[in-house]
Amino acid sequence: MNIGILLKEGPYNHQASDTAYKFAEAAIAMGHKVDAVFLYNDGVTNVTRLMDPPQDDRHIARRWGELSKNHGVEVLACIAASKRRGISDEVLVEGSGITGLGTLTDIVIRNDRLVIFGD
Amino acid sequence: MNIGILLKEGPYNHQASDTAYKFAEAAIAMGHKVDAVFLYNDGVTNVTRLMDPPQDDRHIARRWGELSKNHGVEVLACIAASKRRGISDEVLVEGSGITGLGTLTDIVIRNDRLVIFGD
Amino acid sequence: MADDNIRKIMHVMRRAPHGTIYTYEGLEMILIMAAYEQDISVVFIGDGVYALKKGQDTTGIGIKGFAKTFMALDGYDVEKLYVDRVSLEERGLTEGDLLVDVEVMDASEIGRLMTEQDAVIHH
Amino acid sequence: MADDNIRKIMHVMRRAPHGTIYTYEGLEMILIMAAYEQDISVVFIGDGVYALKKGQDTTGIGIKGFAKTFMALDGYDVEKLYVDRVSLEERGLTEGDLLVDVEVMDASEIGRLMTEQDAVIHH
Amino acid sequence: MLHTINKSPFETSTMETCSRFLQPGDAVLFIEDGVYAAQEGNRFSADIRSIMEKSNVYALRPDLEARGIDRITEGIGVVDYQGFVSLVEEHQVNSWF
Amino acid sequence: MLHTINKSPFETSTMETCSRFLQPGDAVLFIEDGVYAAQEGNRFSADIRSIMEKSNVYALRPDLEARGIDRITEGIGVVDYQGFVSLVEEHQVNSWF
Repeated sequence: MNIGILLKEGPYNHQASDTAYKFAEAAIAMGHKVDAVFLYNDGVTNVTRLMDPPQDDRHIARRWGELSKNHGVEVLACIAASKRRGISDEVLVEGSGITGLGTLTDIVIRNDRLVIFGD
Repeated sequence: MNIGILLKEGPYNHQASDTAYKFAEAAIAMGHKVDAVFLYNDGVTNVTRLMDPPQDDRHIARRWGELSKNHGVEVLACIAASKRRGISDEVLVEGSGITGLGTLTDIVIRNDRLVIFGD
Repeated sequence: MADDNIRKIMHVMRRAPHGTIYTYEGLEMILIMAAYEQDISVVFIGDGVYALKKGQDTTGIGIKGFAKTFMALDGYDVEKLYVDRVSLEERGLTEGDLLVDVEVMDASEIGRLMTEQDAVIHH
Repeated sequence: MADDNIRKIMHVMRRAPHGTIYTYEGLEMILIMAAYEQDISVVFIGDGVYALKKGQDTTGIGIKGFAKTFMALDGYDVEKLYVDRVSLEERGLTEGDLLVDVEVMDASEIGRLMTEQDAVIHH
Repeated sequence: MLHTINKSPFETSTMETCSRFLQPGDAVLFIEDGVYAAQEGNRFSADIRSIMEKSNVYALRPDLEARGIDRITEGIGVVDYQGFVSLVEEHQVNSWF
Repeated sequence: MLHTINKSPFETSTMETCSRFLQPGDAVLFIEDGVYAAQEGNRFSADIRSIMEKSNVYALRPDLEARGIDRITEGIGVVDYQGFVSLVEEHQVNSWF
């Protein structure tokens, strides 16, 4: 099964980001393809490399970047939503990118499922 | 009357930031002192100068910066909340700063009111 | 599927406008997906029906209004606008309070349409 | 006021833990304000009472747990912990389900305490 | 004490919860999506009237206008941002989300 | 169709709203704060049982454990993240917030 994920909330403040990650991990472990994680609304703030959580906490941006590198998952923030919230190439974590809503449309077209996490 | 404001949500995604701003503006127009706007939770993302909303939209970070400059309002983001969300000196809009929760305690102590905006 | 690049995508407006950005950014998503010629429907459930309320004037809150964009959906060939009957009624509203022509439907019928979609996106 | 630098500050825990960060960051705020020797009370209303539920194990969701921090509040001289009776009862919980000793109170009494505060902060 | 409520009573229990804690002399101000509570003839009119027995109830005009709410339950005061500030002068604040 | 619900029924009307749209054969999965709905003996037990007449109902184990919910309304299936994925294999998804 090919899966696209839409993530609509930012990291730490809402569990949505954690649930999306755990879901993606489980799907990959079961042999499914997680094609892309598209970030919308406050979700775009998942990929700022400037986040610096406490040492004993998860680093959410880096975790998305590694998921991308290790499993070929595209991690993409919507450009319009990003501009409103101060997410730009300047702060993107390695493994993530910025794109338009047309890409989300393509993600819907080329995958069997769109699974959405928000709050 | 001396007023402290606590703002708990990020810009654009929640009206809280707009209501806080309009409230501060009205209080100043009525001759009150707005001592500080303290940013907590996702509220810290109000002061990233990297935000770049559409031309015909309000620029929320710059608006806070100008409120600070024109009316002596301290605009301060909590450091622990900022670190989680990728807000650092590197991206702060002019007129804002980063500080600890001890400062919020001082804001409560030295003002007649703490008015809170969130979602 | 009739065309390999067309999907049935339902957008569900669930929130009141202005208090959060979800409705507005949802509308931006709908416009792009419509430009990509997807088979779009838009459903208004719960406080989502308030997005269509006539007479919204956002001057005072300093946020750009977008109610009129719903009136422009037609021009993007987004014509399937459904409103949940119970949501409308329990808010004391009628079709006459709404900015655009919609089809008022029972939840069971909307639920059936949901099962036919390739994707359902709540805003 | 007895001391010019002490304020009565009530923290109101309103949200379930883990689904959002408000309870956790609220707790961080309480600890700092307690270190600044403010007159702190903590009230649990609505889903906020779930923050005190025994037996929370967050290993599976990959988020650090913080329920035990409530047990440490005592060491910071935060001793006024109040739980709204209706919130507890309608969730099918009793005091025995909670991690720490609290005073279960009626809403009217908590409402009266609210009016005595210099600041009330909902988390 | 001034209680502000910014959530629609149709979607969350915030107003219902807040109302249990009101004290005589408290005031209630609906802001943001909270102003939907003030719309005349909706299913919360009775709750609002029962709140008004204890408290003065207000709604923020710019939020009403933004949402196209013109008919308001009788007895609710309508204030602008400066009226909000005046209420804060009179009362300590308790903001419910 | 798989409906996911991530909100506590005590605080928002999400579960109540979702339940009106369920079709025969649909499944419901409670995740995040939604899992409080699954706790045995709370005031939503009757609503849950009425949902179960139409739909298979599940709750996400790691979210139950995180919240210390050990007694679950009878008939609710408990799944981990891989079980969540399996439900997504079987159904299109409809995520309610």
